Amino acid sequence: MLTTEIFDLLKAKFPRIAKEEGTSAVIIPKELLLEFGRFIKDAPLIFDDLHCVTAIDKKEKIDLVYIFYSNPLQHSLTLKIYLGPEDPKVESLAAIWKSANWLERETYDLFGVTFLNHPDPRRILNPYDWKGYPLRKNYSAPNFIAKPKL
Amino acid sequence: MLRSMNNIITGILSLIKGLIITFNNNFTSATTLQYPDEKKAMTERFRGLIDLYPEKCVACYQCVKACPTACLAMTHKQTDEKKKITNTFTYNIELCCFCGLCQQVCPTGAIYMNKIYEITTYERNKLYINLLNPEKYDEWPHTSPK
Amino acid sequence: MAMMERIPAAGLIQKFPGGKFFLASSEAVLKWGKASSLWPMTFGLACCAIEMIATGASRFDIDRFGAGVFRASPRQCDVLIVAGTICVKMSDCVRRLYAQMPEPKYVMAMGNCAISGGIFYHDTYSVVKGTEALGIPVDVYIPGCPPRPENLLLGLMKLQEKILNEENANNRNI
Amino acid sequence: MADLDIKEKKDIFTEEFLINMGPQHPSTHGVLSLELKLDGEMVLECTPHIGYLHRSFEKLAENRTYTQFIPFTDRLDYVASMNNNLGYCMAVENLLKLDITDRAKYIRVIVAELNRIASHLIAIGTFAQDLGAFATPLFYCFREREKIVDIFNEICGNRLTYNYIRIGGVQSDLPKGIEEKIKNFIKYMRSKIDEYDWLLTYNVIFLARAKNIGLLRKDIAINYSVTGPNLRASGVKRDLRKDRPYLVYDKFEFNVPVGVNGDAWDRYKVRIEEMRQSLKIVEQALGSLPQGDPTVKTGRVHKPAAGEAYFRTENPRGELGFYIVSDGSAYPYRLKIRAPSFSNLAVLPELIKDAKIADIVCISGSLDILMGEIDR
Amino acid sequence: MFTLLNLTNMITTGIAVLGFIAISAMFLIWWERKVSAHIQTRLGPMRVGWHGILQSVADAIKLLLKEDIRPAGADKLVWWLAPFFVVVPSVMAFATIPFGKTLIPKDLNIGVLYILAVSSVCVLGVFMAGWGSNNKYSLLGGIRAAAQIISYEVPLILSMITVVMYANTLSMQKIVESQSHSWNILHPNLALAGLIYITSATAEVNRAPFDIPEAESELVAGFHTEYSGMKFAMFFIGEYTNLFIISAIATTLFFGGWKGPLLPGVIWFLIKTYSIIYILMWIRWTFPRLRVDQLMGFAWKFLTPISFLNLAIAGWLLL
Repeated sequence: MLTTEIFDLLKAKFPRIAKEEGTSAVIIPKELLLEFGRFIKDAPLIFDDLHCVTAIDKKEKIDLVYIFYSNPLQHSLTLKIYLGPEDPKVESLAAIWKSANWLERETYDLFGVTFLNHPDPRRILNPYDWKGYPLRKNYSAPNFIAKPKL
Repeated sequence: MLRSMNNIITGILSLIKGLIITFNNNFTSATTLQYPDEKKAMTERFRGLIDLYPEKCVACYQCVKACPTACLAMTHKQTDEKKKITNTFTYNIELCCFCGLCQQVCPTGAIYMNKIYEITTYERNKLYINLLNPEKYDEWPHTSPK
Repeated sequence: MAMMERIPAAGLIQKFPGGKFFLASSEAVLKWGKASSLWPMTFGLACCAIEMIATGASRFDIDRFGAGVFRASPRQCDVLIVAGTICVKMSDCVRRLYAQMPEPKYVMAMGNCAISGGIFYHDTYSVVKGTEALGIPVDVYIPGCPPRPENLLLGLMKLQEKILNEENANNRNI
Repeated sequence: MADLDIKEKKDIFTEEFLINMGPQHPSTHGVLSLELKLDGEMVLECTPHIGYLHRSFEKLAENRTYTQFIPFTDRLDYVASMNNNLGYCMAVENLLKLDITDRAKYIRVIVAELNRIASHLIAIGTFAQDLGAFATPLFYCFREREKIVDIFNEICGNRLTYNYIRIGGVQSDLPKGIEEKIKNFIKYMRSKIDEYDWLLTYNVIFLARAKNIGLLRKDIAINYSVTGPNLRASGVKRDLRKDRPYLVYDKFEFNVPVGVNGDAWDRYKVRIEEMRQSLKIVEQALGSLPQGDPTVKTGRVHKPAAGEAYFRTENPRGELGFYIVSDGSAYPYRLKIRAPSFSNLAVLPELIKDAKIADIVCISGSLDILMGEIDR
Repeated sequence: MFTLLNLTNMITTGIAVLGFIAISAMFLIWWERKVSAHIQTRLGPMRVGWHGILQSVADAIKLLLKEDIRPAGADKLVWWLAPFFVVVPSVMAFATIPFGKTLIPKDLNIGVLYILAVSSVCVLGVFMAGWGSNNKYSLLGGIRAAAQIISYEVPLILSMITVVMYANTLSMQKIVESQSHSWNILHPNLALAGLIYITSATAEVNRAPFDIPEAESELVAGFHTEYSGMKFAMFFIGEYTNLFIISAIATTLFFGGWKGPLLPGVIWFLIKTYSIIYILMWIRWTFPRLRVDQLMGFAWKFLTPISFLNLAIAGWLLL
């Protein structure tokens, strides 16, 4: 299915979603996430593969990005949720897609996005007692040596 | 019964096949390159240590800018007729990733990668190199043109 | 001779005719034994580990130097080849592995990451800047990213040379 | 029978114990740490701990120009550097909307497929090593890999970290006479793969160790977002080279080998078959290699317009995705690497049903994980 | 009577045996490295002596000089004794191995029984090492070793009994004498026994493909994970001495012992023994390792019934 077709289908079901400027991503409000996830997992869209979860720190907001892929229909979808920079919280998708478990842990580890009802809400890449969220733009570490700029 | 017998026989045959493979390899000549006695010639594009033709360098800083690890550092002095010559040019092997980006951006071909690959040392400070020094790599065996 | 002084009867042997010669030559034999049988640890951290295996494999064959017995247990190793980037999470582990090795033990820093953090020196928050930053003394530095297997073999030979010429290293004795 | 079991459990006091496998363990392929809960030889629970090689590539990328980051992609999945270069460069080219020449596309296919073979060779060798075939199959695999490394050494001048594929093409054209060497290698490699079949694939001990171990069902694999040979071994025919052909993969004829049961042996077998297919692709690509300039002239500094691109390529370990967000400057604003091994490892706790310690080693070996790209 | 002559005789025999063990173990270690190297199309030790012949000497010197670490939580006495329990029985087993017509330390009339009794003690040492180290990997290795060695003892003994039945004696020397006309291995009944013997003996000394107690890729180094220096060397020597002994017994029981034309008996004996060792090495460097339950299943479900069957057939034939 083409991206526009997917979007039209989703728009009919969830009127509050929008399309992001410049990209083909779909933006949804964060409270819709679980419902949205359950909808796209089943027919007619069958996004059976949550391919990637990540975040982008845009200073004034944090974009949470989900990339879905459908094996039988071979189409993909990029989903975005805008979160506030202070203590971002969102529902976990781990109950629907198992792959979300580790991907969300990673996002929590690096960006500090808290996933509610996550089965294993620990850090994953950094040591369990690590302080701060390294991929935030305002992060600073004690042993951080910046490359000299020319 | 017949099937299990068959299984046993194919099993034993597979083991014997494996033994034949290793036995054959036992008598093929070794592929070993006996390193300190035999050495392989490095290929034409081999990326060894960074080297410099000081006379060709125009101090354009392209290599320093291109370096992903900041292992090159350079200062220059301005001679009268708008010509720049390098004053210092240091190379820190410790940080180098041998990617060849500096070699590629150099407009005059002054900076290049030589064929030295046997670079082992007891002291770390030997890895901090003044590229303008003509005897900089004398400690390590090499065949590249000087 | 320092190594010999630890042997209980060394003083007595020295008094006999030819005793000194005997001690000196036996020390040479001991050093030769130490140098010719350096068993590395099966310990790969990152990219350099692949080159370490390649050094052990048929083409370069580190076993020719008697160093082909890769032991997985630190108790039975002589050389710790730090092959790769040491990260903060891993640093305690590397330190413990070094502590678990019995004396005399040697460390080879293979690759720029193990020497100084290398390519990951700048702009990273989770990389330790080299083996020495962990407090582990390094005997031989093998730069490269990753070093060619020949370079690792040369490093091994340099380490052997160092052991053979060892005078009295106070921290590394029998 | 049932009450006998209960009685035994009451009378004999047994205790589970925890064992830490790794980060330094001969068969965890680097610095993976597995926390195993054991009941004798039986594994009850398995918790992977990762991050021992977390080198913060994604933070680094924010301070490197687009070209400067290519050497770093080499160190991600360090046994398949060419494929990583390829994935990253294609993502950046997508962002730049840059077209490359035909010759460059063919050269990229050749080097990527050769590197796929090299990577699978290591996977097979270490898998056999994990099963206890001490060193011999591994060293055979490395012997063959050295030939590929020699070819790469001639093409780009390095053994492991190639930095050959660049934005807008490749570092430089193929050197003279390399085609002949690659053709010789293909011939040599074909006979060697048959040899592996004799030595390992149908060996009765090997079969006993790997068959029906670590069964990965199709639906679980998809749910965990497992990709690459591991997914195909479970019977899902998903290969980006076929499904969404990038470069010139649509011009070549090759099969996508698929497994039946999704056990460790199938995963191994899919890799063996993929090597054969890769040889086929390289042969075809060499046969129809167009002439011309392999590089497109681009500026030294790439400044893509603000926007984002997500591009996936088929890596030897699965689908490698680069998600690049640009703000219009010479540095990526955010770069996310979707590493295939990361998801492939996440499925490990699902595979350990009724496994013994020896099986854990077998399963983790058959998944062919690589810590460099999991921890990034 | 315990005369002085007897004593000197004992001492010289002891020294000869010990010297032979040391040299043989060192040679075997070097040889194994060479064999594995050539199978892997490489060269193996090359740089000390001719083709690295002195490699094992260097290894031995180095292991002697190594620091001996005792883990803090180790069971001190058990930890200390374990290596001796591995080495001493294998040395004792030499007592009844006939190297030649007269070249036998002591031709006991219960030779086979003696060897079986003595070599069973080894497992105790392995288990003690596993237990005493206070290391989980070692413990697993120890448990595996105990289970494995005891299981494989059954087919091993049954196959040896078949030979004893045919030869009608327990003395090693007389078993050799009974093969004056043809080797036991040429007899179909005993050939099967011989195969069973070699298989279970390989398992008995923990060699690949039955090396699960050490299982480098699973248990790091198995029961000797925590041992360093000289104690580790003792395990090493014990392993290779055991390898020599099982091959020597196989030679004696199935391949006609020291009997052979032209050359002196001892040469024939060594040639045969080292050929068997070579085959075991060849097998080791070819096959993957079995899993622990498959290993036990193989012993109890396959080897033991077959050897019982074989024994029954032998009894029926001899009747």
